[in-house]
Amino acid sequence: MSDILVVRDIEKTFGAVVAARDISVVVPVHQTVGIIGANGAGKTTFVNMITGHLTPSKGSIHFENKDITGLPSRDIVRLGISRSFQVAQVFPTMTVLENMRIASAIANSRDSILDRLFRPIDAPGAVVEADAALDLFQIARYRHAKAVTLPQGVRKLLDIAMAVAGSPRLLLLDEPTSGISIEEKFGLMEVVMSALKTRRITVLFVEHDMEIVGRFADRVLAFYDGTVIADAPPKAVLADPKVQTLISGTQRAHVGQADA
Amino acid sequence: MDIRWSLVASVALSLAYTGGASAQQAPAADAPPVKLGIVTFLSGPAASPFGVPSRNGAEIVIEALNAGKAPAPYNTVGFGGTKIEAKYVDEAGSTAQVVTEFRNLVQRDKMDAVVGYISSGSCLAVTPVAEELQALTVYFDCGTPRIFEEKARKYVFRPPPHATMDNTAAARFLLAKKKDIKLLSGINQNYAWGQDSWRDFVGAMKALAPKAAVDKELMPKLFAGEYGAEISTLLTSKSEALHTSFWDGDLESFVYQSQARGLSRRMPILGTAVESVIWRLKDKLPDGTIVGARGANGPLAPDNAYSRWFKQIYTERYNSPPNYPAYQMALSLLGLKVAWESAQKKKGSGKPTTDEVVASFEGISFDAPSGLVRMALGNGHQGIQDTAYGIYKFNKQKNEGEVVDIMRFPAECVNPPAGQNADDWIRDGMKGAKC
Amino acid sequence: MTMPARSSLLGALAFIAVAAVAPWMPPWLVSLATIAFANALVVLGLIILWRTGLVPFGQALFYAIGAYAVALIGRYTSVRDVFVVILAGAIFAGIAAYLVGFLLARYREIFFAMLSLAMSMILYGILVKTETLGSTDGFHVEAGTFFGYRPQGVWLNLSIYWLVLGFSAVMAWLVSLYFRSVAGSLSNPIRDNEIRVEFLGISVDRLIHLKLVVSGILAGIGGALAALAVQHVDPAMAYWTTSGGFVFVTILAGAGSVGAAFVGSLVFELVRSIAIDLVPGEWQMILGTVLLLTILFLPEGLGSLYGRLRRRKDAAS
Amino acid sequence: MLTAFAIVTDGLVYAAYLFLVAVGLTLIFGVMKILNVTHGSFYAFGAYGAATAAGIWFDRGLPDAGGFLFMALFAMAIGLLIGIIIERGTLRFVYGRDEVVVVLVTYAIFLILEDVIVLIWGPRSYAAYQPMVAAGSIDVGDLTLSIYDIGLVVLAGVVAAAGRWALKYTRYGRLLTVVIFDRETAAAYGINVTVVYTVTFLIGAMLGALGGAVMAPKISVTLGIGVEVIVLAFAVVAIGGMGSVEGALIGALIVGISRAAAVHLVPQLELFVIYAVMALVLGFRPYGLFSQVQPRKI
Repeated sequence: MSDILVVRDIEKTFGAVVAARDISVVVPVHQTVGIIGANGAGKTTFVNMITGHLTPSKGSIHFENKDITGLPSRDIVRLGISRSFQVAQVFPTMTVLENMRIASAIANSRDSILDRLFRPIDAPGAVVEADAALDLFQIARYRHAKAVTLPQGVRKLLDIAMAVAGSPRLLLLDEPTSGISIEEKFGLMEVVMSALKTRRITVLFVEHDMEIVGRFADRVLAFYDGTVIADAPPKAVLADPKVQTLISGTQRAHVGQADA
Repeated sequence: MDIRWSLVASVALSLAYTGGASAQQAPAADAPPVKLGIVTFLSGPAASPFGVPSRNGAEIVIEALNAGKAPAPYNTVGFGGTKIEAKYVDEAGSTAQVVTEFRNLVQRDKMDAVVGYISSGSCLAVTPVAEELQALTVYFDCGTPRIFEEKARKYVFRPPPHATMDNTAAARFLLAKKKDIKLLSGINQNYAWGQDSWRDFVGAMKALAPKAAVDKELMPKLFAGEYGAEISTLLTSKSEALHTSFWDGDLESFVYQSQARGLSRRMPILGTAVESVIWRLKDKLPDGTIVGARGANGPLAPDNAYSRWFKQIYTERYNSPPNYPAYQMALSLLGLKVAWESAQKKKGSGKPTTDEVVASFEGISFDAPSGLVRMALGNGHQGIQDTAYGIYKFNKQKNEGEVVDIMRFPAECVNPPAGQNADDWIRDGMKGAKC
Repeated sequence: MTMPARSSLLGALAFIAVAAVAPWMPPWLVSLATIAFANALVVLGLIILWRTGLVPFGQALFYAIGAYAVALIGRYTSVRDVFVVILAGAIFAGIAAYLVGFLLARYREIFFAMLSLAMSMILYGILVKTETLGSTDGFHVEAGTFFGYRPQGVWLNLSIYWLVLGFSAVMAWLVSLYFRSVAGSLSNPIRDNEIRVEFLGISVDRLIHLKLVVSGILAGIGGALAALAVQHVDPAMAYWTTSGGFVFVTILAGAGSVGAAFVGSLVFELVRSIAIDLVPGEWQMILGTVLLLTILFLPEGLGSLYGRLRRRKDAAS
Repeated sequence: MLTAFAIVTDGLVYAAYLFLVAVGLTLIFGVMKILNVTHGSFYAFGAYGAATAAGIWFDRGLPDAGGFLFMALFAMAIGLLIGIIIERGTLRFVYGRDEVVVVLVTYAIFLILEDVIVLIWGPRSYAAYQPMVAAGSIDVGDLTLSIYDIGLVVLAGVVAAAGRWALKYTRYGRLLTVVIFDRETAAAYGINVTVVYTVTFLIGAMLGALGGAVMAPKISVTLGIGVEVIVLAFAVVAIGGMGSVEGALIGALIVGISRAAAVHLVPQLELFVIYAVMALVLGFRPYGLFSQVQPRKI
């Protein structure tokens, strides 16, 4: 088993504001890592740095032993790291199928202008792949609906399906269940996680719901004030009093009960 | 695919359209009229100073000709007894549009002749098309000498003189008034007409007064409107005269702004196209301004039966005296009439063909409100005339500007001899000028 | 038969029909259609950008470069073959588009429009200052030859017309292929969501750069053909109102289909010509009204009419 | 020395003209995100209106001082009138469409209005020089300056200051600032965005007409003056940053001084100055000097 992602001492500052600091994380392949933390704790900044949306002010990021620090997102995507977004990033005026076909076609093209000029969008390989992906994420019945009309959960699934189109080895999910009703959350995560398991993808996901983290993560990173304050299996992290005080907010409730 | 609709649409539209047009233009009398297409600026900035006066000139002259009421020898009805029917078209738009509309006039509307074009660009673009379509085309205003210098033409004529004489005569007039002039400046619009005018003028000055130096050479963009910086520059200059080929809007704006800052007290304006604004500027145009009218037009016109007639009928109808584009339009129509009638006479009876009119147009001479025209250049296709310059003086009693101190220059003094390129002629010192 | 194949066949038939009737069309209509179809090639380029959400107010830059390339070759060399000079026009326009693309591709929306306008106005300024090329008067374009054959009289206009049609057909076919390629399909996605496109592994700027070059080449060919048809070039070809005219036709045509560019351009020329004929002093008002009504009541342009018609027919059958 | 002084004064006068022409455009863009081509028509209608007013006033031999005020008010009234017609009659139907489509709507209206001018005033040109002549001039060394020009500079300064003050300290100004900053939030806070749009458009229309009115005495009011102004105002606004009043002021100063310097030092370059400055500024600051564009959050 080798390490797919090695992050060393990265830091991100915006002027005087420190958004992330002293973060070092090593992720082995096929692990599923949950990321927790309050709003503004640096979770999304962390994801943004790994996917090239932000360049770290300090430190390095290696993916499969390749230094990817500061590369533009599109190159990082081409190397095999993909991501989904807190607010689903799809093409709203296009149908679900069209969205998926674009993603598959790009994944099937080589990174050259000429190749993309001469490769038809409806090449058979990409079409078959797109249909398969819609089936895998169980959104095939929405195939002819415009993305703008989709329910939130379906839009999230489409977003993730598109992120997976390029067969990434590492996938970062930024709050996959945000904006989804509590009843639907588990169903959605089941679909996503089983799909990713069949593709054997290493996953990092940002999540607020501790139950979901406990259920799906092999390991949890807890963020507070721009840095990682706990890194262990879910049970251990959730039981950590520091985490309980600063993040999950359960500690005070327990204390209150104890006093009563 | 939508292409097939283009076919349907274009055929339907064109059929409906030509059908409608031909019904409209069904002959009213027995003899079909002579159809003239008149092209001039009816919209845009050039409409007010040039386009509308020339259209007015065309209307009034055609009306007089159709009534047989012009002074002899122009007192036959229309062209050789046949009435004239005119169609007016806007010259504004891209060159492609101008050429398309020219083709429409010739091929769709079957005009007997096209009279028009103010912009030199239009004339240059229309010329090869006129030759290709073998369509008789008469230019009335555009100034560039290039038309007949680039190539010999058969179907294209320009009875009014080209712009070379405007600036050679301007130089001669300036030197007649200020023999020892040492320093002069120029302000001209940054486009072909302004650049050509300035080059011709400087060339002529070099030939005639090698000691006179050029100080400021200003080239603001066309329709700039605001000339504060230019006026400041000129205020710091010791120039004794300011050459300009500005016209209408830009000229008026420049005059207002330079008046307000006392530029005219330092140096007089020598304007090759000042005549077009004197009726409006009145006392705002400083006394002492040297007035050009692109020929002996307007107040510079010689006193003859034709100029009196034209000024009278125009003023009666439009409540203002005609300016030079109107004169040039009148001149061009009269020239065409002379050529048409002489062709008709040669033929004996019936309507002369285009080739017959062309043959009798070449090299003729005729009288116009601005004096005698001789089709002497460009193998008889380009007219020359005597020209004149004068000095502006505002008459308070009449509340009207007048031009005094008029000096006339014979055609051969200010135009290149036949067969010689105008630019070269000026550069080589205007050899052979007969003054 | 598949949809694209059916459209291609219909398109080819339409082009052949429009070409075949030429000798029986009134000559003025042939000239008008020549200009209209030459301009339609520029509009085709605009449609490519339009689908990406970009509207250039300076496409006249490439149009003028194509035209001046043809004119200058005619003036300073002895090369007259129409195919060679048009190719030269396309190449020069393409190079220009490639160069300004480094700057322009970073801009979107109004800023893209304004900067492209500035670029074309700089070329306009340079051409106006070039007195040896006649400044604003422009100069004559030498007539072209077809593999050594020099058409005369009526055949001159007809050959230019067929030449324009030939180029139109080829370009329309190539552009419709382009729209079905991966690069071409990314127009709508870029307009919808650039971030997603970037995170699919594509450089949006580079893709827009490519689209600029493609549209620049089309504008260059359009300009080259227009120069051969009008036989005259002048700096006004680079002026912003020329660009405005192309945008106008694009709105009229709609970005929905390749064929619409040709219909729209032809309708525009006809409307303009008829307006000038009927109200010589106020024809701009008619054009403005047509544009306004199109935007208000036919937001997808003339091309959408055909689509509506076909849907109705499909529903009926 | 004299040249340097002349460059500064000429630059200021030209900048004042540019600012007065551009301020209405930038305001409308800032609030409504509309690049308003009809701004050229406002300018033209303002100039024609002022010339008409000058005719009415001075033909009766009324005093010069009131004449200018009458011209300005008359022009702004015309601006208000066509502003209402355009906004209520067409623009409000296209709010929410693509920015570029709205630009084309204004372009169409501009084409129509160009011919409306011909229908109302005919193709002849008009003059309204009286206020400039009445203002007189002063001599500074060899240079004679027009007092009317100095008045223009003062007026531009007053408009800039008033604009700043109004945006900062009046209720409506603060409303505008909110709308400029974030349309959706403004709507969420119960601001009636439609009314804000209408009022803004009318203010912009009146400012455009005022620009035409104050230039009318200096120029010949003739067909096509609107076309020239559009591109000029666009360039100024693009340089300064679309939607920013300060930006329009700085943009006008940069263009004004550059052009004056070009005329005095290298007159051959005058034709390019504006576009060269624009390309240069945009090359380094893609959204202008005072832009309010923020990167999108993900």
